[in-house]
Order: sequence, then structure tokens, then C-alpha cells
Amino acid sequence: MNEGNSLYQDAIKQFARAAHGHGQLAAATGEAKLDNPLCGDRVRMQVAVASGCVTAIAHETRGCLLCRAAASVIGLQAVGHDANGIKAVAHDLESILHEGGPVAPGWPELSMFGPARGYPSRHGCVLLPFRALLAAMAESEMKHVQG
Amino acid sequence: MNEGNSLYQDAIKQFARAAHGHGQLAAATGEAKLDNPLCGDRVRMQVAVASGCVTAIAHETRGCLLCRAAASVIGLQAVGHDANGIKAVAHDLESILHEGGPVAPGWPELSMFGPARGYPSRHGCVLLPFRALLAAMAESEMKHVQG
Amino acid sequence: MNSKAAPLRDEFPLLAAAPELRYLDSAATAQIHRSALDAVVRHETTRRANVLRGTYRLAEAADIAYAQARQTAARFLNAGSTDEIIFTSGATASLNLVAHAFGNTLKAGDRVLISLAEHHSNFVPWQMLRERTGIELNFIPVTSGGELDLVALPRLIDARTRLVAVTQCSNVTGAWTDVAAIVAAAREVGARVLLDGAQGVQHGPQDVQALGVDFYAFSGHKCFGPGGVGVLWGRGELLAKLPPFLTGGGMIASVTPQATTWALPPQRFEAGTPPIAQAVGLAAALDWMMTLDWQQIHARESRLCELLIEGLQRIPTLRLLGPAPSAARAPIVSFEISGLHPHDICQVLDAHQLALRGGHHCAQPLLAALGVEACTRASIALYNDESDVLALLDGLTFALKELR
Amino acid sequence: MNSKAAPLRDEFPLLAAAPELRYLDSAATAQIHRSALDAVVRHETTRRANVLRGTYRLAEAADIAYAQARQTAARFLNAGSTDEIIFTSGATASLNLVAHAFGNTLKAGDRVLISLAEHHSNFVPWQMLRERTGIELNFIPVTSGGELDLVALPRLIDARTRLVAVTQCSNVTGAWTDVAAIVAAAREVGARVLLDGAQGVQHGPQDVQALGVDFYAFSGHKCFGPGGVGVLWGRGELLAKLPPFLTGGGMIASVTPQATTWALPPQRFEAGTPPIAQAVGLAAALDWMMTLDWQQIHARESRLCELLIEGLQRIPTLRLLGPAPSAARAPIVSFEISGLHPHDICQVLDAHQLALRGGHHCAQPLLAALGVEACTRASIALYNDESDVLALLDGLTFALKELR
Ligand SMILES: Cc1ncc(COP(=O)(O)O)c(C=O)c1O
Ligand SMILES: Cc1ncc(COP(=O)(O)O)c(C=O)c1O
Repeated sequence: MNEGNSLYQDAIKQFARAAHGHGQLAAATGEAKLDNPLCGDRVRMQVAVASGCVTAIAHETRGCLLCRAAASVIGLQAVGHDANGIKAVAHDLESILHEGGPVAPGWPELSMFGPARGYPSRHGCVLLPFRALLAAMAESEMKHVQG
Repeated sequence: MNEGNSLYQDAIKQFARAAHGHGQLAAATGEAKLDNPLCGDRVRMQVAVASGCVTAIAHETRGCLLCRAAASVIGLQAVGHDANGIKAVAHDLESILHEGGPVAPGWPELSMFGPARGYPSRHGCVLLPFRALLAAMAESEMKHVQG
Repeated sequence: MNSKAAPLRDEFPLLAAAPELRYLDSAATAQIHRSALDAVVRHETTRRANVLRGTYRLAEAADIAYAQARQTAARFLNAGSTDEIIFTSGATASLNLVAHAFGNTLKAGDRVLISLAEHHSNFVPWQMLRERTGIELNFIPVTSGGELDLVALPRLIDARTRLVAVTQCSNVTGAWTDVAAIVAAAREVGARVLLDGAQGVQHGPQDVQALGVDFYAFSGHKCFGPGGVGVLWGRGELLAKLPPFLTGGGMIASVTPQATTWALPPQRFEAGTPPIAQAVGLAAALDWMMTLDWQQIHARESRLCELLIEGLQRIPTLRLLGPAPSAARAPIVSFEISGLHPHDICQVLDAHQLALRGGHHCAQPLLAALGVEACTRASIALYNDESDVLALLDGLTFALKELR
Repeated sequence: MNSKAAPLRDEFPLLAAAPELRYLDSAATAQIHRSALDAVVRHETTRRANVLRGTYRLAEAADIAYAQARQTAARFLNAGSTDEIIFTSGATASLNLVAHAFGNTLKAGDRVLISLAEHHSNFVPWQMLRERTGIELNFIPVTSGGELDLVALPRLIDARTRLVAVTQCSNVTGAWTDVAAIVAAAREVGARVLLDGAQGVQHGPQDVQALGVDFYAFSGHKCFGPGGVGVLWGRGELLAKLPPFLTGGGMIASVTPQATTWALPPQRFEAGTPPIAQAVGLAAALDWMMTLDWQQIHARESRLCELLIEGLQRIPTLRLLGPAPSAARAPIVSFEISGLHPHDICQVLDAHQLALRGGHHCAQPLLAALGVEACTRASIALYNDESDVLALLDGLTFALKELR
């Protein structure tokens, strides 16, 4: 039943299982822990940022397949991007979820979340790691400004 | 339109206008003030009780025709009755209002409230003076016991 | 002149089924519009599920319907954001929410300013707050016409005043409050403004941003929607800082025996299963209201109101309460007739198919200020027409004969 | 054996219109019975008016309907008096009412005893009370099966304990509380008992006098009635002594700027326009429930529950939460499957027309005690049948394949 409109495409399961970026960073410059209050899912995201760009990333994700797959995509792709780049990708992801919009050119894997469009209750699961990433980057930026 | 099932039979208007017992007692042994919270109507009932029986009664009634007519009936009839007698009459009145029950033999005027049976929101208006009377008699009894 | 026809009447199931009924008690409860009732039934028969937690399609559909209801309410009020709409069980619950969530942030000596024209639901919660916290409660007096006497405002408001909580429109006299003047005075001292919109919403969509207030409360049953539901709108930046009031499922971020953390607004203020079908029904009523020509409706309502006032003025021993006919007023007209009790008047009118309410209308301080114990009130809504007003005037002539 | 047939299903409009739907989420919201929906529509289209204040016939009819709804609720609970029934907006509102009206009579150092098995709605309000008043909050622990561990009771309850507030039945594990043991322990120290009946009412009429408790709270939407309405029952002599919680119209004796006095219960606790049509709809649902053969229904529900548990036990890596199958339990079965997230499980089940809920079910302290973050829950009601259970077991087999 892994037809095109199934939520649980093999890609999602493979990304979730691969858990790219799973772990901890020794030298994180920013960190964020976010909860999904509906299910208690949690993402802990750590980043190292230099000159505004992510140089290393690690996360510990307790969640459903969608949440884990999204975190894994981040683990694979986030290095090299600055906050604006990540915001743009998160925005593209939201438009995939809300309007079935086109896939972000740089992160083609996100197309696997297309079928989630029909399930608004799951959007939070997909977006949680991105929110955590942006929060971690903001924390890093804040420390940088203050330091 | 003063046919038999009209609420505002002439008897009610006449009793209300007559306001039997309106006024104050110089030598009250008990008194009660009761409000109808729905409209702010108020009955102040004073009694003089000797050997358990009402020997004098006076009331100040601010209310609708039904309330004033009921107070007026009390002003006319209450003297000579003890608490049990009044309770029996009040009970008869409730049964007239709730079930269209027979009229209290001693107080035939109460039959004029029969048409109020169809208007539960008005039952409180009719009963308020009786409740005030019973409260005044209870106060009198209380003082007697304590004194 | 088309003030005679009330084409909208047919759209209200109860009125359509009782053509003889002349319903003039919409200030207490407006009749439900068929779109609202249909929406409730459709929701309960096709989308019923608990919201905010389910991942199956039925629950998704309930979630979407509930979220859309929130969007509709936001549009009806021109709220800055959907997250500023809190669904409650009614205006009273909305007002109590502010009196606790915002009120409990006040300290002894802080001042809250209300008016003597308030409905008990925007009066007693502040007395309770006074008892709880030792705030000082001040009262804007009313003119002999029952309007807020704003001449007194400057000496009633100062830097200690933290909140001004007033009605948008009196449920007894129909007087509209000069909200702009209140807001200006409040802004000058840094006070917040809560507007009790219970009587406002029946007369058209609102613009909370243009009103310039900080909180706005109303009930569904007064604007052609279902009972059991209401709305509190609050400015986003204010809500973000407030603690919750009712607590329980749905409003938490996490719960442990030691401590609990809160969800963001609006969830923070919606403890437990909300009135889902009722919110959906309310949204249908608001959607319908937003399609109407309110200028035309106001013109009709004003004409009917003037016709009624003219007729009443011809009845000897009748005293009209409320502002001058020319003043800014909603079509609510209260009066007393010397020697006749409002309950008796309403009872006789009822025999003539006229539904009016008599009593203190949950506004005892206002009635005391006007020097009456109880009064009779006719409230006109968009489904009333000239024949209703004429029947009322006839009915009163009859009542005068019948009751004297 | 007639456990296959669910003759009642046809009486639920949503289920009747969706024959393929297998609704197993009744612990979150039960489907509405057609009598309840019909009663709401009938009320709104023939008797809609505000209650308690109008003297015209329409308002009288609304008053009578609302009073009858109170009588029905009193019969359903076997209350000592109709005046002990307070209509609220739901179980959460009922529980908050007790936490404020009764809770605020407590002083620092007084103790309130709840359990770790409580729904957030009977957990967070007591944490808030602890913050407000400095009471001490104690927790009855749970066994590994999620039942209240009453072995701990003697050391948790003493003369300082003023209230024991526990659920009648867990919304996660289905475990019924041993209410008699709680009541006996509470009586010994003079503590009051509040029972959260949210999950109890779905399984038949209750007898608060036989239960021996002091307060009982429930929601309409969990017992086949409308949303937006609930009930708090309280002992008359207790209610008479309590101050109000929410304040506003309808609950006062008189209001002046200086002071306000309260109406008698139940009005004292029903501020503002109540959920009238919803109370009438709830009464229709309760009336219908009182006509049913509950022994037979319980036998069916238990058979289905056992069938489900047996099937689940055959799934490797599945952990059943909750008491032993033989224990006193409502037909609510929660489980986790190692490596699979409840949201993913529910999503796949949904594709098979199975409506189940996954998450923390607003019972985080219980889940923490059981050592899980989230779980999947199947809750069975009187309209479910064997085919629903078998479809769920099939669906899980499929989910295991799909998700791994
Ligand atoms: C001005 C005003 N405020 C508040 C309320 C309370 O509304 P509700 O009873 O729907 O809570 C009312 C209605 O009675 C009202 O007229
Ligand atoms: C045990 C228990 N208590 C309280 C509640 C709260 O009920 P409501 O959300 O209807 O207010 C629920 C329902 O979610 C429950 O299961």
C-alpha cells in the first residue's frame, strides 16, 4: 500500500530509520528543546553556527515517523545554511503542507511530506524539528550578540 | 375579557386594590422581609402571635397584582390561625398552582389564583407573601423560645 | 418604505413556525438563524469528535471546523489574529475570565472603573475581584437618561486605574457607550479597556481594532447563534502575558505533579472539551450576519424604534427610560407605567402574542440610579417589523384597561 | 450469542450515515444519540427563550424544559434533590467550580488528596489551588496496572485532609476506582469526596447516594448528549454553605455597588445564560439511557473488551497498559507497541476506517507513572460490536507491516 498518496512512503520510513544527525554536539553554540503538547513528543536540537551558517548539527528526537523523518532531513541538509535559508525551507515546507505547494528546490526530500497535506493534525509533527532548529539558531545568535 | 381562565380576574384586582392588612404593627412579635430576586419585588410581613396563633398582622408589599392580592388575602384571613394552619393553607395554594388541586376550604378566595397554574413563572409571586408570613411566624416562635 | 416587511423572519425556524408570535425580547436571547441550527446538526451528524488531539479523519474534520469557526469569529470582530479568539461558554464566562486572568494580576490599591449601567455579569465579577485582591472599584455614574455620564470621567480615572470595563450598549436603555471617549481617557493613564459586547453583536459585525479596546466579550445566543458558546477577544500581546483561568485538558504544555506549564493562547484559556458544535453554529450565524446590509437594517431598526417611542409617548402615566430618541441608541426601549407592575403588563401582552420581558433585567444598579425597581422592555431585532410595534402599542392600551 | 449485533448503532445519526466507520474513541467523545439531537432542535425551534426571568409563554416553556432537564439529571444520578444539580459547560468547568467554591474555603496546611491517575482536568485545578491557598496536595500512587494503589491510602490521608478528589474510572486504563474504600477512608477523617464521573456516565445511570460521595462531575458529550454542557452534583447542605464561583446574571439575590447577595443553589452556581438547549438535549440522552438494560450492555461491553485484550496479547512487542483483564474495568484498552508511535498507528488505522486516539490522553502523570510517553487507546461503547474489534486487530496487523 505504498502508493503515491500514502502518508508512510518508504522514503519517510527510511529517513526516520536513518536518523541522520542523531546525537549530541560537543561544541554547540545554540540549543533548543521543543515539545508537542498533544502527544509529549520532543525534539532537542543543537547547532554550531559560524559566520551565520550552520557548521554542525545534532538532534535527539522522540516522536512519530513524520517528526523523526523531518529531523533526519535536517540532520542531512542543514549544514551550510544560514537562518534565512532555513526559514525559506521551513516556509516551503509549510506551503507543501498547507497548499500542496512546490518542493523546495534545494531539499527535494521534503516532497515525501506531500501526502501529509490531507492531515492537518500531523503538520505539527513535521514542523516541530524545523521550529526547534530555528529556535536553536536564534539562541546561538543571541549568545553571539551578547557575548 | 375577564372570562374564567383569565389570570386577571376582578377578584384579584379587587384584593390587590383593597390591600387588606397593609401597614405596620406597633407590637409585632415577628417580622420577615422577603425578595423575589427575579424582579426585586419585596414583602415585609409583621405578625403578633399569642399562644401560637396570629392575633394581628400587617404587611408592606411591593409587587405585581398577584403578589399584592395574595398578601391582601393573608391580611384578611390570617388572624386566628397557628403555624400549622398557615402551612396547610400554603400547601393547598401550592397544589392549586401546581396541580389545579381543590381550593382550601377555609380560604375560598384562593381559587382566584387557579388560572396562574399555567404560568409557573408567576407562582413565586403568589407564594412570596405566604413564605414571608411563615418566616415571620418562625421568627416570632424563635424569640418566644429564647425569651 | 419597506419598514413593514421583515423578509428575514422566514429564516428563523421558531418565528417561521409561529407566525402569530411577536417576539420583542431579543436583548435577552435572539432567535437562532436556520444556518446556525443547520450547522450544529451537520456538525453533530457528520464531524462529531473531540478536537485538538485526534489524528483520524473524523477528528481532523472536527478540528478544521473548529479552527474555521475561530477564523470566522476573528473576521466578524476584525481581530488582528485568529489566536486572539477564545471560545467560552458565553459572555458571562468571558467576563469572568478577564476578571480572573487579568484581574488577578492587579494588586490592592489598583483601580478598576466600571459603570452603573453594567449588566450584573460585568458588575459582580469586579466586586468579587475587589474582595479577592483589595482593588478599588469605581463607578461611572449615569445621566437621568441612563447614558454613561462621561463628565465625571476625569475625576474617576487616574494612573492607578488599570482597567475600564464597560458595556458597549445598555441592555435596558439601548444607550450606546461613547467608546472612543472611554478609550482615549484610558490610554492617557495607561489603563486597559474591556468592552462588554453582549448587546452590541446583535446589531452587526464589530471592529475591535477600530474600537481600540483590549478585550471584547459576547455570547452566541444574542447574535442568532446557539446557546452555550461565547467569545472573548483579547489583544495578542496581552493574552500572551496572562495566566490561565480555568484549567484542565487541552490548555497545558506539560503536567507533572510538581508543576504544570501552559499552552499558548488561545488554547491556554480553553480548558476541557470546548463547545465545538456550538462554536461551529455560532460561526454560521456570524457568516450569515456578514452577508447582510447593516446600513439598511439599522435604518429599519431605527424607524421601528422611533415609531415605538412615539406611540409610547402618547400613553399617559408611562415613563420612558433611556436616552433621548435622537441619541445613539440600539432598538431597546424600556418603560414603566405608574401603578402597573411589569410582570402583569408582560403577562397581559403575552395573551396578545407579544413576548416582552419585565423585571430588573440583571441591571439593578442602573435601575436604582434611574429610580425604578423594575421595568418593561421591548427589544427589536432584524426580524421585527412595523406590525410588531403596532401590536405592542395596541396591547399596552389593552393592558391599561385590563389591569386597572 | 448476540454480541455481534449492535442494534443501537442505528440510533446514532453519525454512525448510521457512515456504516463503514468503526468509532473506537468514545472515551474522548461519545457519538450523540438521535433523541438528544432531536431535543436540541425541537427546543431551538419551538421553545427558545432565556430562562428564569420571562413571563411570556415561550419563556415559560423554556423554563419548564430547563427545569425538567434538571429533574432528569437528578433522576439519572439519584440525587436527593433537584436543587443539587448544577448545569455547567462541562466536566472541566464542574471540577474547576469545586476547586474554587469549595477549594477557596481551605487554608494553608489543609490537604487535598488526588491520584496520579487523574485526567488533567482533575489535576491542574488542584495544583492551582495549591498555588492560591498554600494547601498541601497529596497523590495516591498507581499500581503497575494503573489502578489507584489504595495500600498507600492510610498514610496519605489524615485529619488535615479536607477533600479526596479522584476519578471514577481512568480514561486511559479503564480501571474503575474502588469508591467505597475511598469514601470509607475519607469519612473516617471527615474529608469530603469528589468523584470525577466523566468516564463513568457513559456506562450507565449513577447513584450518588449509594456511592456516598459529596460531589460528582460529568460532561454531556461523553454520555451521548450535546457538547457545551455538563453537570456538577453536590450535596445540598454543602452547596448551601459554598460561595459562588462564576458571577453575573441569574445567580444573585440583589446587587448594589456596595454589596451583592447570592441566590440559593443551584442558581447561585449558574452565572449567566446557561446552556439551555444543551441541557435539554442532555436530558433526552439521559432519559434514553435510563430505558436501557445496562446489565446486558455491560455484558456485551465486557465480552468485546475481553476479545480485544485477547487479540492484543497475541501481538508481539505490544504492551498492554492497565489492570488485569479480570479486574473491574470499563471497556477502555490502551497499549503501546515498541518502536511504533501512537500517532502513526492511529493514522494507519484511520485508513482502515478505525477511529482511535493516540497521545497522552490528558493524563501525563499517569503515563509517567506507567513509564510511557504516549499510547494508543481503543474505547468501546454500546454501539460497538465484534466486527469493530476484529477490524481493529486486523488493522494493527497491517499497521505493524506498514510502519516497520
Ligand atoms: C450587557 C450584557 N452583558 C452581559 C450579558 C450576559 O450574557 P450571558 O447571559 O449570555 O452570559 C448580557 C445578557 O444578558 C447583557 O445584556
Ligand atoms: C476522566 C476525565 N475527567 C475529566 C474529563 C474532562 O471532560 P471535558 O473535557 O468534557 O470537560 C475527561 C475527558 O476528557 C475525562 O476523561
